[in-house]
Amino acid sequence: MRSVLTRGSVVIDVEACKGCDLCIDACPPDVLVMTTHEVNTRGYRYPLLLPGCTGCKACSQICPDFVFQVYKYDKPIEIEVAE
Amino acid sequence: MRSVLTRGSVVIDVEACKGCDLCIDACPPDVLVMTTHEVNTRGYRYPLLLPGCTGCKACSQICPDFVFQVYKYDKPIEIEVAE
Amino acid sequence: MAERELAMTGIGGQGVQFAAQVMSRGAIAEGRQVMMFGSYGGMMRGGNTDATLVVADGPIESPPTVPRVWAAMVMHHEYWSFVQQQLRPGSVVFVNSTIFRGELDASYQVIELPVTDIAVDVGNIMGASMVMAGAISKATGLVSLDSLLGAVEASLPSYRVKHVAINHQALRAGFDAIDAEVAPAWSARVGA
Amino acid sequence: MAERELAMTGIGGQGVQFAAQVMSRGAIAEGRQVMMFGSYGGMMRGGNTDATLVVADGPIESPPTVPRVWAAMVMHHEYWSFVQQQLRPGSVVFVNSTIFRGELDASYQVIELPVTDIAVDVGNIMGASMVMAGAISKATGLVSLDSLLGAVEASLPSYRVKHVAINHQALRAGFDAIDAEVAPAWSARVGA
Amino acid sequence: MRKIEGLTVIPTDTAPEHARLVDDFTPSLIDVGAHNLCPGCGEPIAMRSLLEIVEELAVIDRAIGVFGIGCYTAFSNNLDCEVLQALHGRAPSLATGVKRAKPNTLVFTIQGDGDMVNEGLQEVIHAAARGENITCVMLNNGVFGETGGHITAATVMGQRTKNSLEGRNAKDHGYPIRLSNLIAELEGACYVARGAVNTAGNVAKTRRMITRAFETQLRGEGFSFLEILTMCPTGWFIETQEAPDYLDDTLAATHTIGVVKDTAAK
Amino acid sequence: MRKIEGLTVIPTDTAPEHARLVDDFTPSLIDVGAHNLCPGCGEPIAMRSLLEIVEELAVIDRAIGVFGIGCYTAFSNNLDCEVLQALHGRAPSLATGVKRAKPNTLVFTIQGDGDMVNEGLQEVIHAAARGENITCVMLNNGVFGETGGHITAATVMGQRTKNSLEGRNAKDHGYPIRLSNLIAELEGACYVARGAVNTAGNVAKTRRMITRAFETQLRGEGFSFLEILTMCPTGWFIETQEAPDYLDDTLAATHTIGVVKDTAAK
Amino acid sequence: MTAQLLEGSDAVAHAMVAAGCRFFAGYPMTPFTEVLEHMAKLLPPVDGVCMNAESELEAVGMAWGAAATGTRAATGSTGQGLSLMQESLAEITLAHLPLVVLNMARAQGDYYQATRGGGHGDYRHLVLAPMDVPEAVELTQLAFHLADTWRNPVMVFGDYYLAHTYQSVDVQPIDFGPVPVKDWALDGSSSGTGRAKLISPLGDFKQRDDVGYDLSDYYLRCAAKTAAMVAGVEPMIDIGYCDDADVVVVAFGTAGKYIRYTVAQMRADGLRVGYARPITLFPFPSEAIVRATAGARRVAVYENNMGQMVDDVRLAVLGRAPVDFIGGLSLDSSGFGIAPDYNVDVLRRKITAVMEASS
Amino acid sequence: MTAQLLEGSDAVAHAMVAAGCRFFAGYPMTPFTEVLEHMAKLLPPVDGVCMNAESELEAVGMAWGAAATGTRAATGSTGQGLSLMQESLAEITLAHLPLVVLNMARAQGDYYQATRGGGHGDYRHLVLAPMDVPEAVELTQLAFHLADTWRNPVMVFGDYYLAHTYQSVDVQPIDFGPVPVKDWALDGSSSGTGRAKLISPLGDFKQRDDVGYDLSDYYLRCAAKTAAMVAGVEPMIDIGYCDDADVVVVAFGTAGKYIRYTVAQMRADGLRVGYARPITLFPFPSEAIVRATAGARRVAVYENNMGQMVDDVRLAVLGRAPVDFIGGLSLDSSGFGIAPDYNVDVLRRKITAVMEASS
Ligand SMILES: Cc1ncc(C[n+]2csc(CCOP(=O)(O)OP(=O)(O)O)c2C)c(N)n1
Ligand SMILES: Cc1ncc(C[n+]2csc(CCOP(=O)(O)OP(=O)(O)O)c2C)c(N)n1
Ligand code: SF4
Ligand code: SF4
Ligand code: SF4
Ligand code: SF4
Ligand code: SF4
Ligand code: SF4
Ligand SMILES: [Mg+2]
Ligand SMILES: [Mg+2]
Repeated sequence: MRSVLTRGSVVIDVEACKGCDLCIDACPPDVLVMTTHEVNTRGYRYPLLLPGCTGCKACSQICPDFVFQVYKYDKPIEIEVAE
Repeated sequence: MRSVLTRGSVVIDVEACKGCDLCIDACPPDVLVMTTHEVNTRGYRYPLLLPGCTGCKACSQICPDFVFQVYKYDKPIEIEVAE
Repeated sequence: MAERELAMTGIGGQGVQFAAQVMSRGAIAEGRQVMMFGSYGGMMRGGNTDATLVVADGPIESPPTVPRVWAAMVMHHEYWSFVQQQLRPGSVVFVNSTIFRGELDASYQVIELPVTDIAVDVGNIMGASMVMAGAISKATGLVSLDSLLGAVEASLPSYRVKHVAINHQALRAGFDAIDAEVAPAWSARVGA
Repeated sequence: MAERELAMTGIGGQGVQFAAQVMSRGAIAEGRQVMMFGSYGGMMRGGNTDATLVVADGPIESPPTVPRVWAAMVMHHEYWSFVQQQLRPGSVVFVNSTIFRGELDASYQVIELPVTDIAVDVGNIMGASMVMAGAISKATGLVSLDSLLGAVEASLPSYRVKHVAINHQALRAGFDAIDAEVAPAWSARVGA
Repeated sequence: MRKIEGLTVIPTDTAPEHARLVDDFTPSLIDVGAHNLCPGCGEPIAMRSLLEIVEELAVIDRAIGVFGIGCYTAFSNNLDCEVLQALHGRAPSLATGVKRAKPNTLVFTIQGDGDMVNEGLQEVIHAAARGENITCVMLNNGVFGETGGHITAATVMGQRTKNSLEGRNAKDHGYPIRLSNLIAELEGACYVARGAVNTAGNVAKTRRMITRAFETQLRGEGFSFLEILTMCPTGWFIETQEAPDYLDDTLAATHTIGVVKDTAAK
Repeated sequence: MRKIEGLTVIPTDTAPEHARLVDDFTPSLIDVGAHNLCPGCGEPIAMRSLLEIVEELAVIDRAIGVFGIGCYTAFSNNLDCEVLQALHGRAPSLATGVKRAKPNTLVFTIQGDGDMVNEGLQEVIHAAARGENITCVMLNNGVFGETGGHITAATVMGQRTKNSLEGRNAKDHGYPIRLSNLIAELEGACYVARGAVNTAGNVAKTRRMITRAFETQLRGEGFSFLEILTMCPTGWFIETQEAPDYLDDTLAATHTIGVVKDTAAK
Repeated sequence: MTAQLLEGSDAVAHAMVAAGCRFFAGYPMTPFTEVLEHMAKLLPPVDGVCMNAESELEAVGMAWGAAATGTRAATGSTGQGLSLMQESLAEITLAHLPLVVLNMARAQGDYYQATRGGGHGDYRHLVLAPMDVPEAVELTQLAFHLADTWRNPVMVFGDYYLAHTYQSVDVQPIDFGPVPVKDWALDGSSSGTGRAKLISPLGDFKQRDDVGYDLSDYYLRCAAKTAAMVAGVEPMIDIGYCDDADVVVVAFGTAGKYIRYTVAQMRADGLRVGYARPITLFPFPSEAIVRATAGARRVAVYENNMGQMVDDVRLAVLGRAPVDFIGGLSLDSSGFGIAPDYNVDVLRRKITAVMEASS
Repeated sequence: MTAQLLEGSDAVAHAMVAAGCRFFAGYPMTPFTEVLEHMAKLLPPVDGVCMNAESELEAVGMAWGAAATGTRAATGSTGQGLSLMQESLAEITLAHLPLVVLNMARAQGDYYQATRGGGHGDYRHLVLAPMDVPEAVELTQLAFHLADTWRNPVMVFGDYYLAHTYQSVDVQPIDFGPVPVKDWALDGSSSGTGRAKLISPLGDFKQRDDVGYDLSDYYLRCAAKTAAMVAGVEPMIDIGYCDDADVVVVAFGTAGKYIRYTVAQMRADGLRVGYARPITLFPFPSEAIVRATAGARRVAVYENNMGQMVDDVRLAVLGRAPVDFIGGLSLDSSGFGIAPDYNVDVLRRKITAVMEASS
């Protein structure tokens, strides 16, 4: 187990996603990953959020389909992750 | 009496002239002068040739109305002018 | 409704268009309605310059160009054939005798005047048409002399206002050169 | 002159347009004349994709879209209502039973086949429409299997030629999945 | 916490507690977020930035957008900002009419490279030469995206398009026009810059350029011009993931990113 | 010898004896010398130079001139050179069609600043960007001469025209476009120069530029562009005698005379 | 009255300003040029804007933009210039914007273009054709009223004579009554309110879900709007001496003035001839033509072109009487070949020939 | 025969090349785009030139230039694009140049523009309207023949369906017989000979003295040339079942194909209805329409617009029978709202209504 400092989080509108991957590279701490099998009803893969989001808005700013809502925690939280 | 060396001459199509004066300034040896009273049938003043033409073609090259024909003497001639 | 058609012809430099404007404005000042269509061949000197002037007591029925005219003002013979076709027996024809060379049908009421000479005398070579306008005023009363005098300034481009005086002289000279109203414009019912 | 109209409907990704082209070229190879009009809603995945295919022994009289069809190929129910309106009693309806959910009028001659499953079996998910084309060949003889096989390559974009084999497999699989010519296209005189 | 595909995944279907919203799904000046532009298209990204800056500058009640014709036209009836839809290539003249008739407005055009460098090249150059106090924005993806990816006068050498599949070559298609650089030559042009939306960093940089361009107009200095390089995976015939790098390697190699001219800066 | 107005005047009504003709009235490629352009107009001077160079280069049997619409159009049905008359502003596209269909021809356009910088700005810029192997010639007098001397996009600041009688000012009319300099920015443009016909010296200099421009095309290098400043006393509302100096002081002060670009020279 | 001597183009410019026109954009072309020059002089003093556009395409675009702000705007040109504007003239109609377009034509060869629309699609413009300067002063002002009333472009179809003839006129603003408020006009103030305005030739509905413009729906509504306009606009015509006329001559614009004059002269000579002069070319005064020609043995159409309005006359008369085309292309060679060549004597001969055929 | 499956735009491109077209210039616009793409592929291999013009104005200009060299050239577009070309399309006609113009229209709203000419003046283009791909292959080749024969632009009027329908066709060059030698074509060789060639919309006479172009003379000669062309071109029409028909339905292009099909079905059901499908929209086959409708109680016109060709039908029938307009604007909302929406059942209902009115 290790704990990851997480300053922010996002809400992902999975159905709006068109699976373009732009958010993945855009995310500075690299906490967005695309699904590999799961697709939305239109058949697109979509991003998942891992611990460590900083609430930097890079994803929401670059997503062509307005899939993200970005939040900042009032104070950072620690999230436990299994190695 | 003084004599003026004259290397060339021009034929002036008086009726074609529109009296713009461009040839007057263009003539290097300054041997073209506009009439002061005489006008052609369309009412335009036109140029007269004085001794000393060099046959340089400046007038024919700048005349917008193609009024000049320029000649060069086989050998320069002297023309007597009264002071 | 009486309409008086005056055909004018001359060559560039005689001031025909200017005269047409002065007469038009003069007539308007007298409460009449006016139509004037001028045509001139390009910018070249000595080109043709014509004008058709129609003066009426009411709305103008005449189109810009008319087949027959009540009177004509002939400043030069060069391009006058078109005007000639518009003349009919009885038409009053004012001729610039200084310059005009040509046949004049006996059936016209011809009034000859050396307007170019007169203009030169009053020292205004360009004023030949003004002289003629004055003459027409006296001979027909189409437009009164006062109205013509009053119309000069408005017809000159701003940078030419200094020329008002000499044009007034020309008008007066023409007016004085005719002794009587020989062809009244507004008594009988002539023309269409 | 007999004309056989086949209405095709499905969603993006099922290869409906490709199948329409293969059947068209196959029919041409057999000396028949063909008209094919496809329509698809934009670039988005899962969008509708329809096609009208008309095969005839002579010049095509049918316009690009027809009111009644001899047969239909229904790969998906999402947008099939338009095709439904073109069916009439006796129409032969080929249905992709793996996916299709909907009402089928008893008056139709329905032929159900799990073409998507079959396509997956032959390892060619995109080949469902090819499977169906093979089935239609066997069941109606609209176009012979050989002609279909021969038409595959010309219907593939150059950079896809390597896919010829798997499409041939799909066609054969569909052909074999039907045991007899239950609705001959060219015997009786059906449809206008 | 739940595990998806073997990863510790944060639930992202509802808003987290003890947290404040810092960026919403759709910018408030866009009515409906859903649109039918392609996956990975750069144009919605540029639209978002532009409209957010209009809000930031607090000039929304004076803002009028004049749209050209291209894929971006999908947004012209989808904004909570007044829109005047122009014909293909004609936006700068319409914007001129609007601005001259209503000088207190903030007027900007949204055009593509096809719209501005092909069909309407003359319009934008004349507007710039006049020093028209408007902001013209070009979304440059080097292709006619809407018609299916055809070559434009901005397509760079070697770029593959539907009608230059072997890449643009000088003999058949000539050379690309670097419009920002051309506009910058004109006395009437006060602010000229070229940005891009292929990376988060470039988006941020581009937002600063947008701000400067609008400020130039608001100060009444004269013509401001903004070129934004956008991804068009469809028209480039590549995968959406490859688009950001492709933009750097091709478009941006000819249409260099950066401020080209800023008279106020001097 | 006779005396006229007190001067010794050489008779000029007939050819002198013992002399050879070195320059005829009308250049041989102009059918009729008489034309109805204004006194002191610079355009006939430019036409003469152009046509004489075509002859000098001995390419007359391949030459095709494509004319725009302006006062110079008076020459389009008056040449012993094949002419394709274009609409106002469209000459570069027609020239492109001619050249692409018949690559062995020498194709040049004759346009004015109104034709080229106003109505057809986009045509010439696109042709230049394509590196079209033609020569476009602009007779620049800074006005629409034919319509009576109205302002164009090339009219210089302060210049008086019929609709800028107080002189061009930035607020109402914006700034002039220096087309040669703009064209020179384009990769496809190989030779770009600006001459004038207001003095015998400038005419000579311009003739050398014309030669270079045509040579560029004949060598198949690409787009060549020639701007020639011409007098328009009528549109400038000045006397014909004042025109040459007025050209130096106004037009040439903004549209600088000289070779702007020559890729072959490098 | 304080009449003054004004050249037609000057009078039209004065009329536009009197009608409240505050934006004008144009590009010089004879005989339209003078209108542009006069507007450049008249607008600034009344805080109006006159743009010397760099081309006709840009002129119509600028006018389009100004019109979208609710400003009374106009543009125009001649022949070639108007042809260049066709795309914009077609689409600005779909954008439902009021715009006045001056066609200072040369002769009458652009009747089809004006009445059918030279652009693509089914749009229509209202077209007014004055016969002389005083009528132009009236119709030009009416044009702005109609444009605002129907949110549709209105064309004033003049010619070389209208532009260049001087006449004594007294230009006063005419009150044609109220027009709808321009609640659609753009000024930025509706931005950010949740109902920001949209002006577009592609549709007037804001997007719902991910469906964008719906052209199939919008074009139908545009067609309906056009139909309503055509039904709502009273066609105008000037008719004279038709009651007992054996022959009725139809002509418009300056040609109409010549025909009026000629017919009046023939009447004075006791000939049973009448004239009908359509003032609105679109909508075409078909019913009035039907009535005016009800008793005629023959109908003659004079226009200075190869026969265009004659279609509309035939569509009105529809075989009830023979319709002879007595017009033709006739240009004045002195007027640079662009002014129509009218001659009352020639017209009289043409009409007489028709009368002979009719008896 | 070696028939192949070709999309309409591809077939038209093949037909152009078969007809000897060696220069094409265009600018993308649906549904014209594909023609441009196909020409870009087909021309280089035959040493032809296909230009991706930067705009429609430049496209028509390039085609104009190529046509002037005697090369068989073509251009085209759709709706907006063709409107932009109107100035050039009008004037290239005065320049007497052969040019083929493809109007890959969306629906049928551009009938007026095509047949009256959307540009200024009295010019006319020949207009051919194929009903399907095979006919398009024929008419496209005929277009080049007619263009060269009459030195006049010829338009091929297609639509969305023509462009996008695949059909089995065998494109072979068709021999329409000889065309006049192009002794007017430019290549520079006449320069310096004392009689250098001139191609100009302003006139074809070289200057005499200091008189330049004489428009008043030239425009008259152009009008005469147009009249000769109209007299010389045989109007084409496809007529079916008209002899004993109570109702004759007139329609063109794809709509014509739908009407043919519908009428054939109604005939099969014993209904006395016929159809007339103009193939040349200009010159319009008026006499043939008169003959085809001689016995009809009513005539119906179907077009996918607000009523344009109906004018020409009424001008032909001229009141001898009522002419009902049964068309209207109807666009397919799936096809981006630009494809006409045709439905045989709907057409049948419309025709049936007319038949009821006729009895
Ligand atoms: C006059 C005209 N010609 C052609 C078209 C067809 N057309 C629509 S969008 C477009 C290209 C748009 O390219 P661009 O402006 O770069 O926008 P993008 O699609 O790349 O975002 C074209 C040619 C049109 N609408 N109008
Ligand atoms: C489409 C179009 N618009 C306007 C005109 C009217 N027009 C004729 S010449 C000209 C201006 C020509 O100016 P320029 O090219 O500079 O030639 P210049 O007369 O100065 O020699 C104009 C506007 C036209 N012929 N065509
Ligand atoms: S950027 Fe947006 S659309 Fe693209 S994958 Fe990420 S969430 Fe989906
Ligand atoms: S807000 Fe920043 S850190 Fe968080 S997911 Fe988005 S890009 Fe990554
Ligand atoms: S330049 Fe020519 S036109 Fe001018 S004055 Fe001299 S001769 Fe006469
Ligand atoms: S040739 Fe030279 S020197 Fe002789 S007149 Fe002409 S300009 Fe003067
Ligand atoms: S085609 Fe290109 S520009 Fe258009 S939506 Fe798709 S990706 Fe965006
Ligand atoms: S107006 Fe100017 S350009 Fe035209 S002819 Fe006169 S001087 Fe020459
Ligand atoms: Mg683009
Ligand atoms: Mg000029």
